[in-house]
Amino acid sequence: MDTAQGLIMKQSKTELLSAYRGMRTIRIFEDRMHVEFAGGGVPGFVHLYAGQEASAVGVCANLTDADILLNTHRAHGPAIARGADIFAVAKEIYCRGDGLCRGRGGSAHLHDVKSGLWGANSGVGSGVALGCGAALAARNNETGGIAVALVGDGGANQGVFLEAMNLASIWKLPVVIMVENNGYAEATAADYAIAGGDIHKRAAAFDMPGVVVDGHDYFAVYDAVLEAAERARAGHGPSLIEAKQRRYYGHFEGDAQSYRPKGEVEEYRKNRDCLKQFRQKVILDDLIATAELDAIDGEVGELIDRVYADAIAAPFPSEGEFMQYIYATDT
Amino acid sequence: MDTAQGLIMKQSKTELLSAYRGMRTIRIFEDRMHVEFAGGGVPGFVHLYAGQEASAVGVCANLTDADILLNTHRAHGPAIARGADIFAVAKEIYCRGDGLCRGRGGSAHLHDVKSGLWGANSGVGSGVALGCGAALAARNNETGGIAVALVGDGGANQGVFLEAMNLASIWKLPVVIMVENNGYAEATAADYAIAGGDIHKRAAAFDMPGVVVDGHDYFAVYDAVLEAAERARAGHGPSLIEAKQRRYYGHFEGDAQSYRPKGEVEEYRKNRDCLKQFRQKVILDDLIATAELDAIDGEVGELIDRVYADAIAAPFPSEGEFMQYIYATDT
Amino acid sequence: MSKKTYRQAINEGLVQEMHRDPSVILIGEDVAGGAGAGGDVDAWGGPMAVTKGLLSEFGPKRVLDTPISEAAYMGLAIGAAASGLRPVADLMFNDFIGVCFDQIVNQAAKYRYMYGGQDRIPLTVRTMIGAGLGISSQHSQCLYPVFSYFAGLKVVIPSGPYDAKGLLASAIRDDDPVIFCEHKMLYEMVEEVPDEPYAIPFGEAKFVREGEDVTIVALSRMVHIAMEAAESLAKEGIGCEVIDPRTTTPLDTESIIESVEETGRLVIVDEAGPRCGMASEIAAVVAEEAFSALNAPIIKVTPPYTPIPAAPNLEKLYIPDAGQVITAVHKVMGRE
Amino acid sequence: MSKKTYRQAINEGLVQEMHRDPSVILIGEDVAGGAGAGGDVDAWGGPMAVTKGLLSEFGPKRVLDTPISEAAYMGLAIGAAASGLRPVADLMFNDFIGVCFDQIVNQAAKYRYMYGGQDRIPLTVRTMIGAGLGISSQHSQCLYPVFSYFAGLKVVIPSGPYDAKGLLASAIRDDDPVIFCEHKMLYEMVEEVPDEPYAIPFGEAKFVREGEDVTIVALSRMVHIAMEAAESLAKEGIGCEVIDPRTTTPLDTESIIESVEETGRLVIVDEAGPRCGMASEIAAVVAEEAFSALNAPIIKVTPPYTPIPAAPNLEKLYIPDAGQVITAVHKVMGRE
Ligand SMILES: Cc1ncc(C[n+]2csc(CCOP(=O)(O)OP(=O)(O)O)c2C)c(N)n1
Ligand SMILES: Cc1ncc(C[n+]2csc(CCOP(=O)(O)OP(=O)(O)O)c2C)c(N)n1
Ligand SMILES: [Mg+2]
Ligand SMILES: [Mg+2]
Repeated sequence: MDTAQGLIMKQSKTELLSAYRGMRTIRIFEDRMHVEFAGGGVPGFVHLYAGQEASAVGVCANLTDADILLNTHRAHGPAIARGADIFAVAKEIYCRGDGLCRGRGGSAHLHDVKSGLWGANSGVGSGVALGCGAALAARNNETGGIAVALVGDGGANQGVFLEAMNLASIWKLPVVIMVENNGYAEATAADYAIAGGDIHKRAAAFDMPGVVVDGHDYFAVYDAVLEAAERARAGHGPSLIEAKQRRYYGHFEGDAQSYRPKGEVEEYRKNRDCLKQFRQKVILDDLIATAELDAIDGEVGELIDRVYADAIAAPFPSEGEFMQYIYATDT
Repeated sequence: MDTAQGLIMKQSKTELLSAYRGMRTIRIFEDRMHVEFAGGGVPGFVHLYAGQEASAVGVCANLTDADILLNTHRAHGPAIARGADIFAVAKEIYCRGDGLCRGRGGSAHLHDVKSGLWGANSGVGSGVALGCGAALAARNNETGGIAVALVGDGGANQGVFLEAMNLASIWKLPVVIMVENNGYAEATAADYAIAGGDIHKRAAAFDMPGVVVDGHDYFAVYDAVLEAAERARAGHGPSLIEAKQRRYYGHFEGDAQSYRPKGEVEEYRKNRDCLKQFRQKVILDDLIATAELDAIDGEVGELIDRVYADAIAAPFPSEGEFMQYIYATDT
Repeated sequence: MSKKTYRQAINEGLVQEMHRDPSVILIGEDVAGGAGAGGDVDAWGGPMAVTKGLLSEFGPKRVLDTPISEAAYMGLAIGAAASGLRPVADLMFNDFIGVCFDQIVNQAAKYRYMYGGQDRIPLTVRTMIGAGLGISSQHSQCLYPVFSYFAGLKVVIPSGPYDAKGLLASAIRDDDPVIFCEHKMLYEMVEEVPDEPYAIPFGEAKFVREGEDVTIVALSRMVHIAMEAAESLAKEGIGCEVIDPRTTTPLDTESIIESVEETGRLVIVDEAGPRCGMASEIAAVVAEEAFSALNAPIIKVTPPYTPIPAAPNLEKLYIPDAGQVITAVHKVMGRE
Repeated sequence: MSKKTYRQAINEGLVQEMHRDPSVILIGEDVAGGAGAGGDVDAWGGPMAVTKGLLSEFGPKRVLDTPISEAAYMGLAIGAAASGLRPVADLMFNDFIGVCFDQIVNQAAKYRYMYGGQDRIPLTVRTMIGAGLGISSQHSQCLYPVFSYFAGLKVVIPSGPYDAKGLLASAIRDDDPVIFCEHKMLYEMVEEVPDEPYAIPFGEAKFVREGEDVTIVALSRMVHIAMEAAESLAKEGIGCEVIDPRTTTPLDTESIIESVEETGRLVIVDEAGPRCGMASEIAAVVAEEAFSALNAPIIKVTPPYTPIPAAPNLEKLYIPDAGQVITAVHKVMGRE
């Protein structure tokens, strides 16, 4: 089934084009953010998702409006993949008044209830616990929704993550745990910090299925999430997916990355890149023409120009709003 | 090797008698505490260890003076097994001035540095983390010591326990994790709270050996701990042992235990009791005579009478001492 | 109206709120008791039997026993609250906040603000506070000052059955995270409590006793200690106004200031710690906002700055008593 | 003596203490950086490069990078401290205390007391505090009031390079658990710092500036805001005495009281929260112990009671500034 024909039998051409557009949008958005950050004007810590696009996009292709995606601090990619308004995403990163979170959260805390995007949390690892809550509520209220919790290889070493795996399992909660193992937690290698090196093996300890996939391969991610999501929707409980991937930039902007082996990023960019892999796969039988994909690239490029122009021009939150939104009565 | 002869080849007769004495001491101490508690005068919450004696005694038979045992809130048994002064143990439970912790800790916090007994902690699950510290220090200082951390089936669901398993594994710390699965955390069954039901399976997730043994069988516990301790001493890292066992009394004194299946305790007392099992095994070839064991029983009975008389008569801490021992300068 | 214990009042409050609103769920360790054990279910209702009977009444979809995984189930409760359920999560002893502090102070408290007002987190955390059972330093603290440090939480400290039931209803109906602190030495206290549901608003202190000479602000169980002192002082002709703030966030500073403006003297009695505690907070508010009314130093009656000892005689020394309150009042009255 | 940044002073302090005592070890996330990664080791020295170079100098037995498991490695550090090592554990941002609160406040703080004085816990926790980087509410808090609530801990808040080095030496040599709070906006601050090791004792406030009219107690970074205000007020003829307590536990109440007894007026400037914070604590101490010396209300200059916003303009509003201090001083001087 590794032909474009085969792929289109699983996902429609529209879906595939939308997945490609999603990944390209994130890539151009993040590449541009890298440049803008260096130029100054972006507040706070900024963690870029470039390189990892297939992961969030492969997840989100399986989600419905009733589902919840739990974001991490590396938040831009998943937010865009989940369909949050990209103008509001950019404005939040710039801490503008009409950003996604009205400028109170910033880059690491993109959260958009109306798109089913929760988090992000800058304390790593909590997503699974919060996701369990969304899953329990969905089950109690019979919404049919599931939760997918993203967590990094680093976050997977937090106690709450491990506790939540157990809880999700004994209650058979409709939740999918998606570990984005990008090889590093800050400057520390996953291979060093994860006993035995394999996160997916932890699934067995908590009596749930665990698989590992190439996180740069949209189709591999899609398939793994499809299976896990179906399991969750069918009431059979949680699953864990470990998607191996690499980020193209530093832990956060400003990271000199001297801890990375020489040529690592270049190698990934050259031989594993999610956009390249995707293009290679879908154009095999000319079912999707190169020109169609190129056209998307062009459209996305223009969109991102507008997004940044808009965000940079947008005003900061008004000072009168300062104490708003602490309590439910502060509207 | 299941003859007394065989057993004595592994442990000397003196060692076996001492193990028996240890278990009997705990049993009589706890049975008496049960009675005394009902009569009033024992402060605080009291969690009895009766039934589980083979577990702590089997562990401690493998420990040297350089080792550290991490105790739990079900603290009396392990404290006695580790060789803490039983008079001071009783006095601490009664919160007397010359109790093990000068009356500040009480039943759930028995701790005796000079016997290599740490804890207990009334927040469950921390022992492994603290034990990792003892293990690291032992390794850095080349003392040859190891740490054995006791934890309950309930405590094994704490995040810190799971984090510490990972940490112990990646650093190959000389620590043994001894999960005393007595079937319940308070009134909740381990089978309900532990995904998949098996705690020893969590070992594989953290890349360490994990075994399960009958916690009422002194010899089974002894052998499992021996192997794990040797591994730790040899620098090969941590191991996990799940010892299945049952407590004979409630979670704490006052627990009506209506959640337990009818006849459960009677069944364990009758067919699985550690003292009975031990006696059956060692008297096979008459290498240890019944009379010798009976004599120990008698001696222990007398000792416990004295221990309680002494503890009950002892004075509470003096009020002048109230603010002592907060900081290292308060001596 | 009938006589009920604090325990019964809380149980009844829970039952009534769960009937009133099907989105209220209960979650925690042994809130029912007996899960998977093979004997009776609904065997415990928590170690103090406060939630006994709720599983039988509302079923396992709404009353959930958890593993000993506070961080996970508090996180779950927050997520459920963000989804529109109204979880009442049981923390058993407030000292265990240690293992789920992040969930409460970094997640629940900041969720609405950090995300720009998109969410409501109608979470109630029930938890036991206080010394008196001889269970040492990790089970006897009063941590409401620590909870109160964090904007975004609301904090409730009922001093008796009537307040407990009415404040619990408000907590459950409130759209913000509320930490509901039950003093473990009050469970047997009896008071007239209405049978029907009622809600006591947050941020309204209760004038427990009128008096002209000294204002005594007392919190949680200390209200009763203050009353004991006040009765005794009345015999000497000293009139004490005893105020119970009932919630520490929001804090009814107006009532306190109003009273101090009448009396000119303030004694604060609190079982929480002396450093960065509620007693200091209330003193600071008055020293800033009612300074000109003050005729005497503000005296705090709190435990000393120490962990809590297990030994009953030392624990008794630890907990403020009426004698200490009387001494403090004498001092502010200039009768040393 | 030479000019050093706060960052350099702390780094130098660590190096010298590690040379001085082989039992000192360093432990935390990326305290070196690069573990297992295949590129440079000692690549980070923490996100702010404060511990850079220590792995190279002291080797992997003494400088340990950890997984993101704060509860486990804090517990480990406590165990190591109880065994006679002197761990310096890195908490990165003090907000992360959320995930290891139990270890710090229930274990480390109570270890010695609860076990009747058997142990010493010579643990130092280094951690970053404060707003100013636009990193929102989970990375910008000042939680030393919360640490200070718990007896058994010591809490240090150096406001400049000189104090940082000297207080760090004391922290590491101290036999009790110490929380060493580094303000992230001070790392670039430069001051003359002795090259040789020296220790500044805990519990001794620093009189940063003499003055007769008003006492200003300022904490951590706020010392500089207070000084800015004091310079400006001096031009109006108002003399401010600026006091930096340097440690919140132990707290040098004597120096503060002594000063207030001279000036009769007190303003407290703190970046920590307004409710149950250090400003309230200091106000309460003075309202009880130096009441008769006071000529004016005690005014607290703190952020409002809110989580910390990311937006730089709102964050700026959040952090107290010299203008607010000047207003407060005018107020206590009766010049409104
Ligand atoms: C509880 C907690 N500890 C430490 C940090 C600091 N921190 C922020 S991101 C990060 C690394 C996270 O690694 P990982 O989960 O693998 O995500 P990645 O950054 O690789 O996407 C760390 C340690 C944090 N945010 N929260
Ligand atoms: C962190 C924490 N949560 C909850 C409790 C309350 N508690 C005390 S003992 C106990 C049950 C512990 O079960 P287990 O670890 O199996 O030990 P056992 O009592 O069976 O020996 C619980 C829930 C606690 N002490 N600490
Ligand atoms: Mg990572
Ligand atoms: Mg158990």
